[in-house]
Amino acid sequence: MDYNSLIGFLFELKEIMQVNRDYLIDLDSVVGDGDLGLTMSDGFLAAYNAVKDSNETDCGKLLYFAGKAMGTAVPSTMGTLMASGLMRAGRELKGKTNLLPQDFVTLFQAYMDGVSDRGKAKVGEKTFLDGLDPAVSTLQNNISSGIDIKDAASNAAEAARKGFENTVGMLAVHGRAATRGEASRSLLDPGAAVAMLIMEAFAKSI
Amino acid sequence: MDYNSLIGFLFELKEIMQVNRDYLIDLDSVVGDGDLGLTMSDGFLAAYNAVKDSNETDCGKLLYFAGKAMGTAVPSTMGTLMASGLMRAGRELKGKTNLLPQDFVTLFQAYMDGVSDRGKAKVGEKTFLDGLDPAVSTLQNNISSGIDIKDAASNAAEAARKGFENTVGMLAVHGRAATRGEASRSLLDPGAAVAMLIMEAFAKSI
Amino acid sequence: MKKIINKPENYVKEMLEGIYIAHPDQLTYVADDVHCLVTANKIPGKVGIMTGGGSGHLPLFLGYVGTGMLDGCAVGDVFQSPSPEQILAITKEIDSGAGVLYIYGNYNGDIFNFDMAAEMADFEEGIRTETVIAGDDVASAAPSKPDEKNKRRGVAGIFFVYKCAGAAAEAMMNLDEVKRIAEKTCANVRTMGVALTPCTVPRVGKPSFQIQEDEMEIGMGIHGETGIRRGKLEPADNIVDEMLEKIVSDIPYVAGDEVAVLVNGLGATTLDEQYIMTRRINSYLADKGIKVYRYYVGEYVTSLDMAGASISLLKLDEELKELLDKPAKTPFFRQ
Amino acid sequence: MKKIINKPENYVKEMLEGIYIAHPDQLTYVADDVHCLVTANKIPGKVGIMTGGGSGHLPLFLGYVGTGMLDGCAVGDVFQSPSPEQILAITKEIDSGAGVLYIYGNYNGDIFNFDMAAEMADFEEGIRTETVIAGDDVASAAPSKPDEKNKRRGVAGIFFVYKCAGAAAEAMMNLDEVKRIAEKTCANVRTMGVALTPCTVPRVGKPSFQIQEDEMEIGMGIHGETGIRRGKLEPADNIVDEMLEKIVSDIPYVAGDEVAVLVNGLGATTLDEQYIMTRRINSYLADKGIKVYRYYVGEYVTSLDMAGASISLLKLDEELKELLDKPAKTPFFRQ
Ligand SMILES: Nc1ncnc2c1ncn2[C@@H]1O[C@H](COP(=O)(O)OP(=O)(O)O)[C@@H](O)[C@H]1O
Ligand SMILES: Nc1ncnc2c1ncn2[C@@H]1O[C@H](COP(=O)(O)OP(=O)(O)O)[C@@H](O)[C@H]1O
Ligand SMILES: [Mg+2]
Ligand SMILES: [Mg+2]
Ligand SMILES: [Mg+2]
Ligand SMILES: [Mg+2]
Repeated sequence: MDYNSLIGFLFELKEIMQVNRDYLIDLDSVVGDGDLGLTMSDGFLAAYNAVKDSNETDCGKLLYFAGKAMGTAVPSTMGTLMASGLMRAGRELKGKTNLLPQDFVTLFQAYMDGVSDRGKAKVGEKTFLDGLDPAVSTLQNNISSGIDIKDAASNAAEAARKGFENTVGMLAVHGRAATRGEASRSLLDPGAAVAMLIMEAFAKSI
Repeated sequence: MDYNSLIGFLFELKEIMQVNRDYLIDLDSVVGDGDLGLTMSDGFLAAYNAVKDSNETDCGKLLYFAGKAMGTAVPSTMGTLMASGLMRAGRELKGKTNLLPQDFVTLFQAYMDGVSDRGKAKVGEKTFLDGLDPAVSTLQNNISSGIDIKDAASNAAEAARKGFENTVGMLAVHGRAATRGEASRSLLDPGAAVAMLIMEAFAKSI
Repeated sequence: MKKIINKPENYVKEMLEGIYIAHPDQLTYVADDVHCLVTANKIPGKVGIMTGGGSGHLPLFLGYVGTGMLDGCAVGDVFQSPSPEQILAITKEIDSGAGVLYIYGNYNGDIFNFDMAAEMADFEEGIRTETVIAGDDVASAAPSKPDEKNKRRGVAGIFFVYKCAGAAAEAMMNLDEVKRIAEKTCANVRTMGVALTPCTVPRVGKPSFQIQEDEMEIGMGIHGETGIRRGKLEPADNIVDEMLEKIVSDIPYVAGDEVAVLVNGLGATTLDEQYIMTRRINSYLADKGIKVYRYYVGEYVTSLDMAGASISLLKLDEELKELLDKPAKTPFFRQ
Repeated sequence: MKKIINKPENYVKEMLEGIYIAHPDQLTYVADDVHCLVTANKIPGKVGIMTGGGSGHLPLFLGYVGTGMLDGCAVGDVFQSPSPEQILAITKEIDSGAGVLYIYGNYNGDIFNFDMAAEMADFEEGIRTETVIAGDDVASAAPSKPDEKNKRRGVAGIFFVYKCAGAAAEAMMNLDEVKRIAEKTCANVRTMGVALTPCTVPRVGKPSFQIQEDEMEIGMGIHGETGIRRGKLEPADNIVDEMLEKIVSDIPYVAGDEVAVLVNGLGATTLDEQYIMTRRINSYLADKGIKVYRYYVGEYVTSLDMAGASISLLKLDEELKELLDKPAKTPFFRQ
C-alpha cells in the first residue's frame, strides 16, 4: 500500500466529515458550543488539500504536513488535537513510502499518543480517546492474529462505534462538557464520534 | 395686601401643581419627555418651602428666594424658566412690603420678561409664553379699567386657559416639541398649561 | 431594564461617590455637593474651563476633568441639567482671576442654567465668564445661516472642543484666546450618529423608544432624539458611507485637507464594531483625498446602554493640530 | 443580533484592519497575517511577552500590546484560539535572544495551540519559551490542591498579570524572573463575574444562552460558561457583596492587607454601574480591614455585547506594588 492509498484515506476522511457535518454540529450543540461539525469538515478538508497534489512520496511527511495544515486551519480543541495526532503519526512513519498492515497499527497508535500527550486526557474521561482507544486495540490484535487488513479495519471501526456509544455514562472532565459535572454522564461525547468516523473512513479507504 | 398673601399665592401654586402632577405628566408625555409634572410639583414645592417660614417682609426678596430655590431644585427647562420668572419679579418688586393691584400687573409682566429673556422665545412659538401673555394683558387692562382685583384675576386665568388652548395649531420651535416639526401643530403645549395653572392659583389666592 | 444598580433615585449620587473613590488623586468636589466636581490639581493663573450637563453619557462630561482639559464639571441627574447654583459653586472654585470659560452642548436646559449661573457669577462674584456652545450634530438641523443661532444638538464632537481649548488654557492663553480656540473647534467639527437600540433611564425604567429587531435610526441624538432616517439595519460599510456623506458635505473640503476622526461607541456597541467602522472611514476619506491626522476610537460620549455609534470629523489647521497633540491626563482620557 | 458589521465571516479581519489604521505608531503585524500582531516599538534584549486567544474580548488581548506590557498577541477568531503557526510567527518576531514568555488564559484550545507552538519554537527555531497560564475565576472550579492542575478559567484578572510581568520585562529582568513575577501575580489574583444578558457571536447570529428579563447569573464565564447561581436580579450592593465574599475567602486575607481592584464591564453595562459597584466594593473591603492601593474601573475584558461585570482583586506585596505603578502605554491602556 503506497502513499496514494494514504492520500485516499485522507480523501475519505474529509468526505466523511463533510457528510457528517450537521450530525457533529448537533452532537456538539447538546454538549458544547456546536462548532465541531464546522471545525472537523474544514480541518480535514485543509489536511487533504495540503497533500492531494503533492509530489511527496514519504508517507510520514504527508501525514505531518496534513496535520500542520489542519492545525493552521482550525485551531479549536479538536482541531489542534487532530493536528497533533496526524503530526505524531507522521513522525513515526517518516521515511516509509509503503505501508504494511503493521504500519497502520503504528499510525493509529501514534495518532492516539499525539492526542493524549497534547490533551493530557486518559481513557475513560469521555473524550476522543474513548472512541479511538478500543479501535487501536482491535486493530493491533487483529493484525497480530493475522486477520486481513480490510476485516481488521472494519472490526476496528465497529470497536470505535462501541467506544463512542460507551461514552454515555462517563463523567466528562475535559472541555466544555466538564462544566456540566454529573449531568454530563447522560450525553454522548462528540469527539468520540469523530474517532468513529475516522475509523469508518479508514475501513472504507483500505 | 401684604407679604402674607404672597406666601398664600405661593402656597396655592404648589398645591395646584401637586394636584395637576399627573395631568402635566400626561401632556408632556405626548410632546416631550413626560417630566413636567414632576419638575413643576417639586419646583413650586421647593419655592414655597424656601419662604414659608421666613421672617422676610420684603415681597421682592421673597419672590427672589423662592425662584432661586426652584432653580436649584429642578434645573429642567421649565424649572429654570419659572425660576427666572420668579427672580425677575422679585427684583422688580424689591422693597415692597405691601402689594397694590398694579403691583400684580408688574409681577406677572416681570415674570413674563424673566422667562422670555432667559428662553428667547416669542409669543406664538407654542410655549409657556402663549399661556401667560394673554393673561398679563387681560390683568393689565382690567386693572387699568378699575375692575376689582378678584374679578381681574379670574378673567386673567380665563385668558390663560384660552391661550393654552390656542397653542393647538401653533408650530413648536423650542425644546423637544420642535423636533416634531409640522406634526407639533396638532398638540397642546404643556408649558402653556403651567401658565394657566399659575393664573388659576393666583385667582384662588387673591 | 437590566442594570447593576441600587435605588434608581440614588443612581447619579452613588456613581459619583464611586468616581471619587476610584480617582482620589485627580478629582474632588466643592460646596459639599458631589455634583460639583473639580480637578484636584488646580493651576494658579490659568483660565478655568468648565462644562456640565446631564448624567448618562460617561465619560462625558466629568471624565474630561484633568490636566490639559477641563477644570470642573457640574453633574446633573440623568439627561437633566445641573442647577445654576451648582454651576456657580464650581465657577467660583476654578476661577483664579483669569476668568472661566463654559463649554457645553446645545440644549435649552443647559443654556438656561449656565446663563443664569453666568449672571450670578457676574453680579454676585464679579467673575468674568464666557460661553461656547457646541452644536455639532449635522443630523439635528440645517446649518445655521450667518447671524442665525446654531440649532444643532451638541454630541460627541465636544470632545475635540475640550481637548483644544484645554490645551490652549494649559498653555496659559487668556480667556479671549481660549474662547477663540473653542469657537474655532466648534466651527470645524461635525458629527453624526446611528442608533440600533434605545436606552433606559434608570428612574424611568423602560426603554426610551421602540425600534424593530432589524431596524436602525440614522442621525438619532444621544438622548434618543429623532434622527433623519429609520430603516433596515445595513452593513457597516453602507452605514459609514451614509454618515460620512452628510458630514463631509456640511463644510467645504478640498483634497489634501486634514482631519481628526472620532469613532464613538454609544454604550452597548463593541469596540470591534467601532474598528470595523474605522476601516471603512479610512478608505472613504482616502477616496475623497482627505488625510486623517489622528484617530480616536472608543467610548467618548455614551447614551447609557444604547447600541449605536457616532462619527465626528474635526477639520484641522496647524494651530488645532498642535493643540490636539498636546498631552492630557484625565481619569478617562490620556494622551 | 444588532451589530454594525459587514459579513460576519470578515468580522475579525476587518476589526484588525481598523486597529492597524487607528494605531499605526503602536501596532503592526508579521507573517503577512493581520492576526499576528506585534508592537511597533520592539526593545532589543528584552524578554518578549506574548499572549493570544479568541477575539470578542477587546481590549483583551491585543489592546495590551505596547510599552511596559506585551510585545505580541496572536488573535483568533471570535472565542477561538489562534493557530500554532500564528503563535510561532510572533514568537520569532518578538524574541531578541532573551526568550519569550507566553501568558494566556486557562482554556484547552489555547493551551493546546500554545504548547504546540512552544514545541515548534524549540525544535524549529531554538527559541526558549516559558508559559504562565492565568486561571483567576473563583466561580469556575474549587481551588486546586497542591500539585494539582489549576482548573479555573482565565478571566479579567489576567490584566494584572500582563501589567506586572510587562513592567518586569521592561526593567530588563530575565526570563526566569519575569516568569516568577507572572506566576506570583497569578497566584495572588482572584476574579468573579456576573452576567445579565447573553452575547451574540457574529457568525452564530443568535444569543449564546437564554436568561429571563429579571434574572442574573453569578459566576458566569466570559464566553457564557455556566456560573454558580442563577437568580433574580438583585441590587448592586448585594451583587457586589456576594461576589466579594467568594473572592475574599479564596485566599487568606488579614486586616491591613493591600489590594488592587479591577472593576470590569463586560460590554453593555455602563461605566455608571461600574462606579456604583466600586462604591460598594470600597466599603465592603474597608469593613474587612483590606486597604485598596489602586482602582481600575472600565472595560478591560469584555464578552462582546454581554451586560454584566466582574471584580478582580490582586493581593499586593511591595514588589507587585512597584511593578503595578510603573508606566505603561498601549492603545487601550495608559498609566
Ligand atoms: N484533553 C482532551 N483530550 C482529548 N479530547 C478532548 C480533550 N478535551 C476535549 N476533547 C474532545 O474535544 C471535543 C470537543 O471539541 P471542540 O468542539 O473542538 O471543543 P471546543 O469547541 O470547546 O473548542 C470533546 O467532545 C472531547 O471529545
Ligand atoms: N425657550 C422657551 N421659552 C419658553 N418656554 C419654553 C421654551 N422652551 C421650552 N419651553 C416650554 O417648556 C415646556 C417643556 O418643559 P420641560 O418639560 O421642562 O422641558 P424638558 O423636559 O425638555 O427639559 C414646553 O412645553 C414649553 O412650553
Ligand atoms: Mg465545540
Ligand atoms: Mg469551539
Ligand atoms: Mg419635559
Ligand atoms: Mg426634561
